[in-house]
Amino acid sequence: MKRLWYFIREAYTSLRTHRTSTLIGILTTAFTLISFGIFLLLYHNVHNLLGQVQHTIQIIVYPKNDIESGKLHDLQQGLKTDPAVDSLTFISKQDALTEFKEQFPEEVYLLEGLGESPFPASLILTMAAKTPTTDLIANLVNRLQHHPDIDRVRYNRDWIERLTLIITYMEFGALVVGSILALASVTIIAITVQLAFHTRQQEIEILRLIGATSLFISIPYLIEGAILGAAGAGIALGFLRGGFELFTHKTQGLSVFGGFSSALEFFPLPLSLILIAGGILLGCLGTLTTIYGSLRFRL
Amino acid sequence: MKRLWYFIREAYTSLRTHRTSTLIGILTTAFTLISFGIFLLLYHNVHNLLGQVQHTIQIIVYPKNDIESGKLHDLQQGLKTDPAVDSLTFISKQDALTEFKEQFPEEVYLLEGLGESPFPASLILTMAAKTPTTDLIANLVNRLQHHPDIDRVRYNRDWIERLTLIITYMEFGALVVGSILALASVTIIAITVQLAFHTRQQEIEILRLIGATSLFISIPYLIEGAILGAAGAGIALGFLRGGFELFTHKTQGLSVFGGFSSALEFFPLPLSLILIAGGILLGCLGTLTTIYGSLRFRL
Amino acid sequence: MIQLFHVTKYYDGCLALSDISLRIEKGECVLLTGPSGAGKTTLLKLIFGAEHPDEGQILVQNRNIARLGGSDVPYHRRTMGYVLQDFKLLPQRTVSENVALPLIIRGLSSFESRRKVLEALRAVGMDHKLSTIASVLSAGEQQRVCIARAIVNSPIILLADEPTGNLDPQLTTEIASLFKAINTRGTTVMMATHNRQVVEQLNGRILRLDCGHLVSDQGVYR
Amino acid sequence: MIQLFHVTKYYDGCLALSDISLRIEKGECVLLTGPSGAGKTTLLKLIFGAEHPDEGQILVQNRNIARLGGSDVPYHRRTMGYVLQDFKLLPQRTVSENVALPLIIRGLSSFESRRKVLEALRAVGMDHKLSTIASVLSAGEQQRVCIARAIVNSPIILLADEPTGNLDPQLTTEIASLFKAINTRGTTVMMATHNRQVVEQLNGRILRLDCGHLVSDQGVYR
Ligand SMILES: Nc1ncnc2c1ncn2[C@@H]1O[C@H](COP(=O)(O)OP(=O)(O)OP(=O)(O)O)[C@@H](O)[C@H]1O
Ligand SMILES: Nc1ncnc2c1ncn2[C@@H]1O[C@H](COP(=O)(O)OP(=O)(O)OP(=O)(O)O)[C@@H](O)[C@H]1O
Ligand SMILES: [Mg+2]
Ligand SMILES: [Mg+2]
Repeated sequence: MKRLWYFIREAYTSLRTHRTSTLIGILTTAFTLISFGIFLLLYHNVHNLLGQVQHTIQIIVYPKNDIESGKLHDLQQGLKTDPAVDSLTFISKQDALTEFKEQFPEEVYLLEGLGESPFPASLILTMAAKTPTTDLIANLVNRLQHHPDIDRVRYNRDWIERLTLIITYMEFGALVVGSILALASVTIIAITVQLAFHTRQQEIEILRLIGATSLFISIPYLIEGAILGAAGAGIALGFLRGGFELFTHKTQGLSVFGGFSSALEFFPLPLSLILIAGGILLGCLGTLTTIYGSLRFRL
Repeated sequence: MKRLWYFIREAYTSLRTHRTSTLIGILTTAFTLISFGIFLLLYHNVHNLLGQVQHTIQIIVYPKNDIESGKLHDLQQGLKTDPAVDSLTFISKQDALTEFKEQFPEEVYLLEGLGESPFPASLILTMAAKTPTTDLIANLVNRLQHHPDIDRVRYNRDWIERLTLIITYMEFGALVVGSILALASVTIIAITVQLAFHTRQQEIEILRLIGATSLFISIPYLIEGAILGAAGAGIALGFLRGGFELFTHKTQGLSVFGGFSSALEFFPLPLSLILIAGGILLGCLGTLTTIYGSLRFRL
Repeated sequence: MIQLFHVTKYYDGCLALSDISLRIEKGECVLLTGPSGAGKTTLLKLIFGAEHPDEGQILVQNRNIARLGGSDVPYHRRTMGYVLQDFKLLPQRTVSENVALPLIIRGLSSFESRRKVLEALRAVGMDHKLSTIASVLSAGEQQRVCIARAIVNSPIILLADEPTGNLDPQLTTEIASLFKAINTRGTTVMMATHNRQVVEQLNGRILRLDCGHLVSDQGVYR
Repeated sequence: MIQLFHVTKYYDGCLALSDISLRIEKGECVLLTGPSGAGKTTLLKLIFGAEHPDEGQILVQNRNIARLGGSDVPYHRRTMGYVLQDFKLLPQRTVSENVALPLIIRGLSSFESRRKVLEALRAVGMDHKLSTIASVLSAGEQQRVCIARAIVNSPIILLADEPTGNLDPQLTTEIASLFKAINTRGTTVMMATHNRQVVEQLNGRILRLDCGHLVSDQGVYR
């Protein structure tokens, strides 16, 4: 009991007497976690956004011109139940004509001599948001092209391929930048704690001298590191949240980002908690590496 | 002379004996400058890119259907000398027909009954890269719309307005994020130097005791701060450059980023030098704030 | 109690102690003398386990100090009190916190430890500055707090390095009698001192070091 | 040379020196004695300009220390040598670098300073450890380096706080004669000491402090 009390008071005293190092510890943790968090937030949202964009990929299927309405119905049913397909719109020959008239009102006179609509009927498929790989899309397209009732399949191969490449590169970049930032965070926090420790070398030596075990010496510093890490992570989260709210608020009414702005989302709660836990872990880790670096046997 | 030698040796000794604080100083400077640099690099290139995108804005001008070829020539000449206009392409009625046939080969039969091309002739203008404001474009469009020889002007008002908004927001965001990062850099470096100083409080007190003036005490620390800052900035620049080269190299052969990847550019030399000078300034500033914080009168 | 066999210690190739053999019995009072730089502090540090001998063996309470594992050292030290030549108090803690530290490390109850701390501080005449921060004390006061910290634990062996260097003659006499009393209660005392008054008053076995060599060993075996 | 008028000093409301008036002439040798915590170090610090009096005035070489601007303090200190009770050497520098510091601060030429450093170190018997790092020295050795640093500058006033606390009797005699010699050459010496041998040998004016009060002032005015 007396020891526990000692540990807590010790950590508190240390935080108070070494205000500068406490501050730098918290700020560094906060700063690195903010950098990391901004990056994570960007990744999280761009990932979401790309999902949404992918959702807008359309595949246009032209059924055979002379298809029976029963077969057309079967085809539609078959496509609707396909897991890769999100929605299906049927555009009849007449719909196509109406659409053309709306789009090119000045060229309508061209069609005046014709009886029936010259445009083919079509089915427009949109992809499910959960369909991130082009493999799946290519697969679907392939299947459709060999379907006996389908005449032609049109889709923007270029656009889909670019999107996939962008996703692949984004994920690769995320991995690289993410690990660099994480590494930098750990390094800087470790060095900060070490520097803070450096100023207390004398205290540690004195404790050793009196016969304190390494564990006894370390515990207050561990508590301190955990507090530093938690505070840093808390500040980082608060900062990120504030910045995020400001950003979405500022951009909400604008059409600049299309409908995307309102679709932006902050980390869900579990991820926030993981961030705080990460801060605590960083603090403890920094302390531990330092302790075992400097608790070599010395008077 | 003896003093100068003393100052330099002192700075060197201090850097060597306080390896940990030297390391943290350099790393923190480097880290903050890297964050700042990545941001600056992004800004620099997005700014460039938007300029290029703007270059692709097209205004389509339809001259009156019955225009004389002399007046058409005058119109073309007038547009060519307009400072807002970069290039001008004339598409005759025949060209328009050919283009339609290429784009919609399956609908060609629609046009078979017609003698002359039903499409109007047009002039396609691209904007000069140096024309960033929509005001200028709107102005130009307005002038064109009231031109006696012009029938209609078509341009993507939406696209242009969005672009301008994006640019405005980008510049505002740049200012905010940039100043936050710069502030964070200065704070963290100042605190780092202060912490490093903290560990040398005793040395400073001893020097005071022997009768050293504040200036005498400060000079080695200033040299040290400058070296730290320069080293940090150097590392940051190296890191940025390496990352940049890697990025452009990786993305060069790909069509993902269109032609933009090859258009990406690193900071020009003067900006790099400014970055290093900034690092030195940061180091000195950190030292100065610290020195005048801790050189209060004490034994 | 303490045995040294042919102990030699170098610092960076420079000889600090040369071939010291020694046997100190339980309850003895040993006075280490010798000129500045003779190796007195080094000898005390070796016994305390704060330095390792380069050659030879050291047995303290039948434990071989040279072979002590890193995790056993703290327990070895807890049986001893050590008054350092340069004090080494925690500068930001109060006098009573400093003196209580060896007790907290041993996990003593708060009540018992408070009584012991007060007793130790009273013995060195520092009970009027219980809650003063250690760093603002005068040199003599710090030295006395250091002595209090060394004796608060009722150690089996008490090592003291020049414990009266900053004390006035009257306090020196008092501290010397304190060490005498502690010794009489059965604690083995080993003190490095330059002070003739202390040497005479303690009247123990006198070891004289010079340049790392044990040049004389005289006095009483009781 | 040094004049104190009704000087009083409190530390956090606690009295350290009370109403001290004093006049010390050029070339005098003053010995400060008194029990631990009497205020000897405080008095020396006041004269050195390291602490400010709460009441009263202090004149040193006709300068009012209490009114000295922050930027004049260094120049005031350069005329004095101060042997601190807790040494305060730069731990990572060698012995000769430490002793040379006051000369570097004054901007002396390398050649001249080397000669002076050697001379000062020889006077305290430390010329054989010129390039040893200060932190590894024994306590007595550090104390002697501190004395060398204080005298290297040929100061007008030499303040010394317990300069023989960690020295053996023989070295104490030598250091006392050194101070005597420096005093004979015209330097005003003011030394706080507990050592009777030193007091007798120096044979100067004896000031006795107790609990911040000047209780006696006896001895020779030469
Ligand atoms: N860590 C060290 N590294 C190098 N040399 C050292 C170290 N510690 C002590 N020495 C040297 O060893 C010698 C003996 O030192 P020690 O401290 O044992 O002397 P001492 O007898 O205690 O002297 P004093 O009476 O001055 O305290 C001295 O010359 C000293 O300079
Ligand atoms: N910075 C300080 N803050 C508070 N109290 C102090 C401070 N410095 C000294 N004191 C107190 O003032 C009193 C006089 O201290 P001083 O160091 O002058 O004593 P001294 O005569 O030198 O004693 P010693 O012989 O032990 O060195 C002591 O009781 C001490 O605790
Ligand atoms: Mg010693
Ligand atoms: Mg004193």
